[in-house]
Amino acid sequence: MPTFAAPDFEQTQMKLFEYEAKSFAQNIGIPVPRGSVASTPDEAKDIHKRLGGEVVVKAQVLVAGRGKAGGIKFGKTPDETRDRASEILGMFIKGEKVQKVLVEQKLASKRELFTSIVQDRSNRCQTALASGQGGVDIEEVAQTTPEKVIKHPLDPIFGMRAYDSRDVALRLGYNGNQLNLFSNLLSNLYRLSVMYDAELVESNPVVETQDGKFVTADLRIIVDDNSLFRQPEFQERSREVSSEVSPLEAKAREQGLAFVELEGDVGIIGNGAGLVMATIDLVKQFGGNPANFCDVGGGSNADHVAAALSVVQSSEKVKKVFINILAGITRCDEVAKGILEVKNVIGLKKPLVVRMAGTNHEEGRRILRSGNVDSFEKMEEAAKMVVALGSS
Amino acid sequence: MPTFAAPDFEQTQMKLFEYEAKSFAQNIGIPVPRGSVASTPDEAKDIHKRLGGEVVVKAQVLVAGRGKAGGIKFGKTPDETRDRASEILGMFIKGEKVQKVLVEQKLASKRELFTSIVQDRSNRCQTALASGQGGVDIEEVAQTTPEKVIKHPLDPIFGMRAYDSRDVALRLGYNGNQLNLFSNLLSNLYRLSVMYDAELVESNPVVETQDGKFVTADLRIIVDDNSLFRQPEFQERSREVSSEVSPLEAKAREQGLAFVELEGDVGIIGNGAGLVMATIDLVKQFGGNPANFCDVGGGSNADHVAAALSVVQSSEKVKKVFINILAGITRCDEVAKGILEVKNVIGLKKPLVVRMAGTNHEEGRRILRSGNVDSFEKMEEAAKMVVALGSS
Amino acid sequence: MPILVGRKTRAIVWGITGNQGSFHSKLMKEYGTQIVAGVTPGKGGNIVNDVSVFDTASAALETTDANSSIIFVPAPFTKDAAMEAIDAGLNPVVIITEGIPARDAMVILAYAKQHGTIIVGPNTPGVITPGEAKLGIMPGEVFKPGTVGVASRSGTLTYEIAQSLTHSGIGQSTCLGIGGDPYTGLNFVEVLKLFRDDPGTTALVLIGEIGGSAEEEAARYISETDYPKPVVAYVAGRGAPPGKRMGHAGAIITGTEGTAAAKIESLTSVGVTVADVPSDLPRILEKQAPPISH
Amino acid sequence: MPILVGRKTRAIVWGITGNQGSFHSKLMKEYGTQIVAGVTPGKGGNIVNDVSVFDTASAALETTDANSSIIFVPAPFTKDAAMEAIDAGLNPVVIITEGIPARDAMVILAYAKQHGTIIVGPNTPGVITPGEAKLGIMPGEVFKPGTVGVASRSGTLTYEIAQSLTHSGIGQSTCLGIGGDPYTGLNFVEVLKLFRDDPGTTALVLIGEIGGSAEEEAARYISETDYPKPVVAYVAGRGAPPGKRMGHAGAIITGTEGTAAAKIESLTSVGVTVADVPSDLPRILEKQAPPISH
Repeated sequence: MPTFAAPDFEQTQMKLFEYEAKSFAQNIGIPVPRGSVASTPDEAKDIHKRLGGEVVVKAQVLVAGRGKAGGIKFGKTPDETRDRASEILGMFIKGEKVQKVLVEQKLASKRELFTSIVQDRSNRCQTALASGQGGVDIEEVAQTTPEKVIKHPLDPIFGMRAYDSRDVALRLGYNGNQLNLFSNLLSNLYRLSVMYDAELVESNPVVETQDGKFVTADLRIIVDDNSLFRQPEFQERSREVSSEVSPLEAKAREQGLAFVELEGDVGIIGNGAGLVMATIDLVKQFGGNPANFCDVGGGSNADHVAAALSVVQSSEKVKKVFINILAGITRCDEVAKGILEVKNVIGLKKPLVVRMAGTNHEEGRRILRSGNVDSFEKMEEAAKMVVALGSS
Repeated sequence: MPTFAAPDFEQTQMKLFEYEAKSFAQNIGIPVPRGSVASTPDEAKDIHKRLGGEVVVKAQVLVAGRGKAGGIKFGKTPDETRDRASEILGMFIKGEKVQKVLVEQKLASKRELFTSIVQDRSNRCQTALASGQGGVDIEEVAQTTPEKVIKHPLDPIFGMRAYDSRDVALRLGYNGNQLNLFSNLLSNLYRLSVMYDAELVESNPVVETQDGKFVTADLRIIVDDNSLFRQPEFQERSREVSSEVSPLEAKAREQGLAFVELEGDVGIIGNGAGLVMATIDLVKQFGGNPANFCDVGGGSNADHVAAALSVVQSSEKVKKVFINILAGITRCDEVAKGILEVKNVIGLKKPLVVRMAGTNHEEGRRILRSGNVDSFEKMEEAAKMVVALGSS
Repeated sequence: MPILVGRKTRAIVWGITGNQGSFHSKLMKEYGTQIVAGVTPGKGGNIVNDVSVFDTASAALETTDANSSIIFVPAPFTKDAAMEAIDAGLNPVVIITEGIPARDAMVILAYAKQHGTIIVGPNTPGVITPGEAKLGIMPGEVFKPGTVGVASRSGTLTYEIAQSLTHSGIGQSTCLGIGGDPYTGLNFVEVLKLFRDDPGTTALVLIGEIGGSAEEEAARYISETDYPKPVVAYVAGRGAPPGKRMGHAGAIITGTEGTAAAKIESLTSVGVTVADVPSDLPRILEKQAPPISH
Repeated sequence: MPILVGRKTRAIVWGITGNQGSFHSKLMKEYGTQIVAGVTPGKGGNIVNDVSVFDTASAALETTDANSSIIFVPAPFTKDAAMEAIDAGLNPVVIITEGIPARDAMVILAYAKQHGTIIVGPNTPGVITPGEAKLGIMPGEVFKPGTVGVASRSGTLTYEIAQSLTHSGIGQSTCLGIGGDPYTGLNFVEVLKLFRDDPGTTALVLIGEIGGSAEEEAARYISETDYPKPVVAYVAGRGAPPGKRMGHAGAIITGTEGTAAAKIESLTSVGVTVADVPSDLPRILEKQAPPISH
């Protein structure tokens, strides 16, 4: 299928740091804890001095699960805060190095809530989620006690109406002024999702304070990559924010390839996401172990295929490469030229199995033969061959 | 019917000056002529110097028809512009004194268009209007050659889609880049109507320049009074902008009364707009000449009625007053108290005829009698009486 | 058999905790209307006039079997309330509130149309079926049960005319205000349709006023459908100047459009007798439709 | 008798003046599809592949009797194009474009539902009725007329499977991609309904993949309706890791949801045979539905 989106936006999950998300939230009147970002332990100490009281020091990373990984600590005094910040800054959480910490006032909470505005595939709309069991792993709550997670689908055309958010507040057990306070907060989280075209806006927990107010103690925003054309402030950074993307993935995506790294040693290249997935399945079926998913897309030309082959064979763990092309709009002669281009310019670094069928496959095969590259017509045969390669 | 809107917003047409409307337009990228506002002839001259070329000097008033009244003149040199500004500043246009002029570059136009986003009662939506016969009295065009005015109703929920504005551009005869330029302009005028809750956004003319661009040479915006609660920047000024409102009207509206001044000498007060209109009709029917429309509203109390009577009898042209009350939620005893309050505190300055029926009318009549004020039960009888009063 | 409201009406009152809402819900109950719930956000759990207040319509519908609604909330909140009532499947939705932004009204009306919901108002005195129920703010005592349907763009003038009918012994099937705003739900044509299909209505009174074209559209409909029941009318505002809003937001002559003369001419031309003064209506009605129940 | 497209299809192509639109409108015409107009704002009056280009759908409909549409415009403009096509009464609306913001897709789908319009896609190869017409970008030569309906979430894999059917002598009634995005119009259940009512379809192939629950919903529908025609399936992505988008925006396992294993299990449990490898499908199909036309 054709790709109209700029390729460098594809597949990158555009997550915002907590402190960024909170600054957007604060701009539209969502209550957030007082606090500031520090890049050094001394900055953290100064922030504590300004804030007074006790503080929480939180690693600013884009991966989830920092709490369990030791990325959230408390400081009773500015000196303690400096020490905690010093422990957290520079640590690695799921492979991501902590560059900044958020130092915030510690909230005295009466109750911790989970609230989220998610995209909901089955209802084809956004859905508001909320639970009185916040502050913990909500997936677990949803699994074990699904009745404790409130789901409220939102009309795609009208969005969240005031009575939608009131309904959620009510089902959480609030009434009176608290009902209005919570529903305002939820409506504002929805507004954030609209303003930033967010795939996800999630606050876990929203803290209900001792005096009955609500504060978003944590906040995550993930922007829909497909909306970056109308979110100019995030376009610049879409490349930076890629800590969960491996270097090889980053390299491949720069070339406009849909690429996912896997565990095995068989490099897989194909045209069309479904076909590449089926190719991976087939290789596994026959006992092989794919090293990646690499889709050159429909209508690919020689350059695309050359780029894919170069990236895939550059990986050390790849021991052999399987190219599976069913040409429709794509033409086999173009694909063959791309393969020979790599062979002639940088050389084929790994054993290669090619399957080629469809438009101009005879011409394509002839070109490959001219470069001494064999090819198959049926993908099952080719898959068996690539698995067998080198394992004799 | 009950009035929930703050009374001081009621009935005031919240018009913006041309220069204000253009500054809002410019903020969202609508092309407007280069220019500036002057309060003195010398300022006008300075603006001309900065602009160069020839300029147009336009009276900034809120009433329509300034062109015919001599409120638009041209200046070829800065000195000429100073003279023209001096002629316009201080002149009266339909009773409104000109305090400022807008000095703008004169545009070389290939064609003048009329464009407008209006509220459309029969379709219950906003409608885009456009015509190639701009720059003139569009009402006349609509009367004589209605086929020259394009009408495009807009979906109340989705508003103006890009293809709506393109459709209008196409029907005006544009294609290619001009189609896109004009439809962008129209979409932006619609956006203004949304941003400012406008009852009317009208540019007459939009000038098609020699090089095929479009510039809004004139721009009118009227804000929907009922939206002022969410248009904070206009709330402050809603009182000032009342040049089309007579001093008596302004005074009455400050009291929360729906009030319109008429030509005659019979002051009319009633509860409910329909009843007051019917009362006016009845008085005319019997040969009288009403001096005003004054609706104290449903559920009125003594103070309301007292305020109405005070305002109405304060007018010099009022020779007699007719109060017509059909009490439902309103109570006749309250109305009677209000009348006597005026009698006792400031006195009844003009002969008064009261008609009173409905809730507590017996008690009301008793109270009036106690203050030597007679009253009728049927409004026809009362109307005949007020017409007869003093004409014998 | 009435239209829109009657013995089976079970209404939710939006804004029941406010001044207007609490005052009129009491009067509606006294008149015999089943008011089954109130909705005010943040006031759930309260009781007003023996009616339970809920925070949302969904909550109200969990314990009541409401089918209709009436809205008294301030103008800034009316769009939300009306959409909630529509979503909750309540029909009709009577909107008393005046001063709603025109764009909000347009959205409410479009949304109601999508859902097949009848909106009465905004800026209406409401609907009354004498002797059965009222969803509105009209004084019950000026009406009496009968077979004349009354539809009006006005409030007090409707009471005036209803009272003169009542005094002449002419009872009413259902009386309603279509609303004094420029953008209203139910219009005269739709009311004519409802009354046509109501066997309990034998004749109609339309009370029009300047502005818009509701009366002209009614005339066209009467002519095109060869309307089977006698219709008489009164139009207020013959003495109104152009360009001035006469109290109602919708009562304004724009240019030469919306004059009383044009409306009277339209109605007369299709056989509707238009009264010169409101008190003529009972007499005209008796002449036009002799078998009116007394 | 096909579904969605066929000899009577008369389509408007949005974005016909672009690379994709002009290339594929040529191929669609060559395949026999009636392409009656193109729409590109600002390009009205041009001719592309002997097809007249208009600025708006209204203009196109003034001179053509189009009934269907296919959209190739870039993602930022797709919502506007799709709503215009829906408003113009064109049905189906096939959206080839990939990379549409999720919120735009949701609005398009809700708007289409209000209007009773079928959306195919977005991010679909389109629809082909072999031997009659195609609204899409698939290579016509891998398909042949017959009685097996094919619905897929994929592009190239569909061509692969269609080709293997064709090579085995099994022709197709209609083949379509429901789209690789998380938010698509026509889903498997709706396709099953369309094929059920199509006398020209005797058996079905569903080509699923990881992510979402379209296959599970199809299984439930097959079971609940005791689906009257044989259905066989293939599900891609058994070797896909959780949490990674596999090319298609919709092909992602979220937590433990949307795995190939779960989908295969759902389908198998309701009697749908799921092939281990795509090339098994023709054999399974012949076993399941012997009287398939060759």
